[in-house]
Amino acid sequence: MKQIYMDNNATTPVKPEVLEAMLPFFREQFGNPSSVHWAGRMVSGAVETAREQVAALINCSPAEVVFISCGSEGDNFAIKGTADALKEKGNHIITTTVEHPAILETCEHLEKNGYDVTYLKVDRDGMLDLTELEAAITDQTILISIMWANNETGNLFPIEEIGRIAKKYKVRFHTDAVQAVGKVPVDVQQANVDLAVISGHKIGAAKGVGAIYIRRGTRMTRFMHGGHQERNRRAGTHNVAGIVGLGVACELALKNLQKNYAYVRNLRDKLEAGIKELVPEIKLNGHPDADLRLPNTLNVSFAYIEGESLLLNFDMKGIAASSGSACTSGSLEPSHVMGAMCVDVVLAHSSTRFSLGANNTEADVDFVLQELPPMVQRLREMSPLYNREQPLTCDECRVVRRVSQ
Amino acid sequence: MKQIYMDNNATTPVKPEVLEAMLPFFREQFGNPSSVHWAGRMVSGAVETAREQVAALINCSPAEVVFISCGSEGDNFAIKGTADALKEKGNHIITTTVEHPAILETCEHLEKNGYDVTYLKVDRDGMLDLTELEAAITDQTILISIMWANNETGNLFPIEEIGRIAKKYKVRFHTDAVQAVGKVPVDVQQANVDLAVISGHKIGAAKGVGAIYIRRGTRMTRFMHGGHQERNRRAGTHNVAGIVGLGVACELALKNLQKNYAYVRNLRDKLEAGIKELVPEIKLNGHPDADLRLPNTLNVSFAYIEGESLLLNFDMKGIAASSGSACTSGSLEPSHVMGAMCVDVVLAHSSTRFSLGANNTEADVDFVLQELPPMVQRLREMSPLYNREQPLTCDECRVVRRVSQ
Amino acid sequence: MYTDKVMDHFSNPRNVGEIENANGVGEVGNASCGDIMKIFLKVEDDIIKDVKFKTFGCGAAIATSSMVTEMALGKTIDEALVLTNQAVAEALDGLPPNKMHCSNLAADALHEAIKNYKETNV
Amino acid sequence: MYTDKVMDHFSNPRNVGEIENANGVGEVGNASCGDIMKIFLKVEDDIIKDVKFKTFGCGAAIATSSMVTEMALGKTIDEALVLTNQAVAEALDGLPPNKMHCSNLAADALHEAIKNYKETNV
Ligand SMILES: Cc1ncc(COP(=O)(O)O)c(C=O)c1O
Ligand SMILES: Cc1ncc(COP(=O)(O)O)c(C=O)c1O
Repeated sequence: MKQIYMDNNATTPVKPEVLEAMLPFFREQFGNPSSVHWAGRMVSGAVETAREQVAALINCSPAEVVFISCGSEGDNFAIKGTADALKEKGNHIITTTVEHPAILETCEHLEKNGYDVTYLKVDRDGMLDLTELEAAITDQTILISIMWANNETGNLFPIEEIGRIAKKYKVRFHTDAVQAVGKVPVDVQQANVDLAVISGHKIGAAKGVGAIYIRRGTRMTRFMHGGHQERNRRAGTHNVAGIVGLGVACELALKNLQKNYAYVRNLRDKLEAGIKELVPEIKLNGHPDADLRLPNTLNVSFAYIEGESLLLNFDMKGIAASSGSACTSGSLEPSHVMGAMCVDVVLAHSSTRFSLGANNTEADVDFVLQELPPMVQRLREMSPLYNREQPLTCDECRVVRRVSQ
Repeated sequence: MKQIYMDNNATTPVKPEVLEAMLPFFREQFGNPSSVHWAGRMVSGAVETAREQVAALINCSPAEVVFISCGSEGDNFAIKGTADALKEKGNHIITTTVEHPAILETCEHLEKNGYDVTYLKVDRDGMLDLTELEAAITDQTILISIMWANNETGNLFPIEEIGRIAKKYKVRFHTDAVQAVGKVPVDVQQANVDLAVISGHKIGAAKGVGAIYIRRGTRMTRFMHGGHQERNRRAGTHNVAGIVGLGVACELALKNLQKNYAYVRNLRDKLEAGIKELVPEIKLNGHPDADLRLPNTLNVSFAYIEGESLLLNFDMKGIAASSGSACTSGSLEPSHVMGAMCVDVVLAHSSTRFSLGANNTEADVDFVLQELPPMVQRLREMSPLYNREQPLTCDECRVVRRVSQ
Repeated sequence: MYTDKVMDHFSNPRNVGEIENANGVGEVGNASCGDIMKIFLKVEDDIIKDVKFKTFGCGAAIATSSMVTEMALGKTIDEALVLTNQAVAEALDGLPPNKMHCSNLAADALHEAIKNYKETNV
Repeated sequence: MYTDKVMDHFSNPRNVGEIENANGVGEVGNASCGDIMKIFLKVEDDIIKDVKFKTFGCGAAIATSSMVTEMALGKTIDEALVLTNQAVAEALDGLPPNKMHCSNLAADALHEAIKNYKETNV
C-alpha cells in the first residue's frame, strides 16, 4: 500500500544526508567531547560545527546556541529558567491560550508556585490582539512567551511586532519556534527575540535533540543542573550524533527554505482548495489568509464526524494525518487550540490536520482528494448528529446522557 | 596508531547490535509513537519492548520505567520532582559529598530555595559511615540520594543496607545507578530503591537517552512539563531510535553481566597490580578491597605530576583515560571526589582514572604497563615538586607565589 | 493499538442505521468527550428482533456499537440487560486502556434503549 | 584543543632542568589550581646566558614554560622584563580560553627570577 505521510508537524523522517552525517558518531567517533584524549578531540569540533549551522539558520552567534534534548526541554528551560533568574524582578508571565503544552503546563506549574500568568485569548481565526498584549504588561512582567507558529493551525504570530512591544517595555521575549524553523524564515535578531526553541525531529534531524537560542547576556537559572557542558548552561553528556545531525538539518533547511516554501505551499493550497470544493459542511481552522499560516499546514473540521475514526479510515488507505480529537490526544478534552478559537466542541473533535512536507507530491494530494469525500460521507451516514432534526447544541451535548426520540 | 580506550566511565561506543537495532527508526520507522496512524503504530510497540528490556535489567515492572534524555535529567527529575511533590512533608535531603555534579548542583540549587541538604562525608577510602546516615535523618527528611557506584573511584556503596535504613525511617530513596548498571547486578527490588537513574551511553547505547525507575506509587512532580508522553511523567516526543537502542543495550548487559564482570575485572586487576609493581610513589584512590569497587575502574595518583600532562602523554600513544585534575574538568578545582576523600591537592591533580570495558584486551593492559612508567618518570623529572628538599605542604602550596632557593 | 476484531468491526460495522418504527431508542455519550451512541430496537414478545446503531465517535466507539448490536440481536430483553460494557470489550479481544471508560458505552446505550422500550410500551 | 606549536613544546620541551649555580630563581603558581612553574637563570652582564625550567602542570603550563625560556635566552634582563604571558601565548599560536589565566604564568615566573637575580645580586 502506498504510504502518504501528511503529519510532518508531528515528526519527520531523518533526512538521508542527516543520517549519513550522524553514523560515524555512533561508531569510531564515539567520544565524549569533554574528554581531552583522541576520542574526545575527534568529536568536539563536530559539535562546534553544528552550533554554527544552527546559528546560521536563525541568525545568531554560535555562542548563543545551547543544545538540549527536545523542544519541550527548551520551553521548560526558557520559562522556568527565566522565572527563577528574575524572581527578584517580578512574578508575572504573559503567554497565549494556544501555546504547546510544553509552555502551558510549565506555566500552570509556576502558577502553583507564586507566579501569575496571563493567557492571552485568540479570536476565531486564532489570532492575537496586540493591544491586549500591551495592556497585560505590568511592572511585574518578567517574560512574554509567544509561539512563532502554531502546531495545529499553522497560524503565524506577528513575532516582529511582539518583539518591538517586548523591547519597548523591556520585557524578555521567548518564542517557541519549533514549528516555524525550516518552514518560514526565522531571524532572532530581526524579531528581537531573547530566547527561541527549536526541535530536531521537526526538520529532518533525529528525535531527542534540539537547541535553544539564548541571547548573549540573558540571565538564566539552569534547568538541567550538573556538569559543565555547554558553558554551564546545560548539563549532560552531549548527544553528539544527534547534535551533528541537527546541524546538518539546519544547513539543509536554510539552503532549501525558499524552494520548499513554494513547493509545499503549492501542494497545501491545492489540497485546501480541493477539500473546500469536494466536501460540504467543513470549517477551516486557522487564519483564512494563507499567508498568515505556515505553508504546509491545513486544519479542517468535518461536521458530524469524529477525528479519530476519520484518521483510521485514512490509515486504511495509507494516509497519515492527525486530529484534535480527544481520542488522539491522550486527554479527555479535544484540542485546547480549537477551544481557544471557540470552535464548537463537536467540530473540534473532527478537526483534522494535514501537515505536508517536501516529500509529498501532487499525486499524494490527488489521492487524498479522491479518498476523502466518500470516507467523510460514510462516517456522516453513521453519525447520529448528521441530518438530526434538532441539532445538538453544545451546552446540551456536554451532558447528554439519554435522549428519547 | 593503536587506539586503547580506557575511558568507559566517560562514555562508550555504541554496540554494533544496538546501532543495527536503531537504524530502521531513523528511516522507514520514523513515526511519532503518539500518532494513531501507521507511522505511529509502527514504532509504539518498539518503545514498549525497550521498556521491558530496561525493566528486566533492573528487575522492575515495565510500567515503572520512564524514558529520559540522559543521566543528568534523571538526577534532576528525581531530586527536584521529589522536593516539589513532598514539600508539604519536609524540606530535608540527604546525599553524599561524592555524588555526580548532576546531584550536587541540583541540591545546591534547592538549598537556595528553602531546602536543607546534608552532604554525608566519606572516609579516606571513599566510604560512608551508615550510622552518620541514620543520625542525619530527621522528621523533615524527604529524600536520601546516594549513588550506587562512584564514577571516579568505582567505589560501590552498600545500597541494600541504605535501602533498609530508608525503609525503616520511611524516607524515599533515590540512587544514581548510572555507573553501576551493566557492570554489577542492579536489582531495585532487592535494594528497596524508589528511584534509580541509568544513562544509555555508559552501556553501549547512544548518547542522549536514559531511563528512570519510579517505583509504583511514588508521587513526583514532573520535571519536563508538557505533553502526555510516558503516562504524563515526562513530556517530549519519544527519542524512539535512542530508546530502542537503550533496550537492546540493557538486554545485552543483562546477558553478559557475569561474563563481562569476570573478564573486565581480570584486566583491571592486572593493570592495578602492574602499576603498583612498576611505578613508585603512587596512591590508589578508592577502596583498597577490589570487591568494593566496580570491576572496571582503577583510579591512581602519581605523585609530583599533573594529570592532564599525563593524559596528553597517554594520548600521544593512543591511550585514552581521564583525570581528576582541574585542567580537565572545566573548573578551577580538582575533583571534588578526591577532595572529599582528603586526597592531598597535588595528588588530586594527578589522579588518573582507567575505566576498562569488554572491548579491552590483555595486550591493551600490557601496552599501558609498558608505556606508563617512563612517561611518569619523564614528567617527574620535569616537576619542581619531585626530589624537592622540603616537600611542599598543602597549606603552603595553596598560595605559593614566589619561593627563592 | 486496536485489536484485529476492533478494526474489523470498525471498518465493516454491522447493523448501522436507524429503524423506522423502532419501539425503543437510547442515546448515551458526551460530545465533549467525543462519543455519542444511539441504539434503535425493534422488540417483539420481549425478544430483540432488530437492532441498529448510529455512532459519533472514535474507532472504539464504532466497534463497540457494532459488537453490541451483534450480541443483542435475537436475545430477550432480560438477557440483553445483563450484557456489560466489559463483555463487549472482551468480545472485541480487548480495548486500549484509555478507551475503556469514554468509548466503551455501547451496552449502556442498549440498556437505555431497553429502558425506553419498557417505559413507552407499558 | 591545543595548537601544533603547543603540542610541539609540550612533547619536546626546550630547556628543561635546573641550573646548578643559578643566580636568579623564580617560582609562581598554585598547586590547588594545578600549576607550579620554576625558572632558573644564569645572568652575565645583564644578559640571560642560560635559562632552564621545571614545571608541574598541564600541557599549556609545560608548553608556555618551554616557550618562555626560548624567548628569554640571549635577551638582556630589561628586554626579558617586557615579555608578557600574552606574548608567550601568541608565540604558541594561542591557548584555549580556559588556559589563559591559570596555566599561562611562565612570563611571571621569568620576571620573578629576574627580580630574584636583582635582589640577590646588588
Ligand atoms: C554517576 C553519574 N551520574 C550521572 C551522570 C550523568 O549522565 P549523563 O552524562 O548521561 O547526563 C554520569 C556521567 O557523566 C555519572 O557518571
Ligand atoms: C509548537 C511546539 N512546541 C514544542 C513542541 C515539543 O517538541 P518536542 O516533542 O521535541 O519536545 C512541539 C512538538 O510537539 C511543538 O509543535
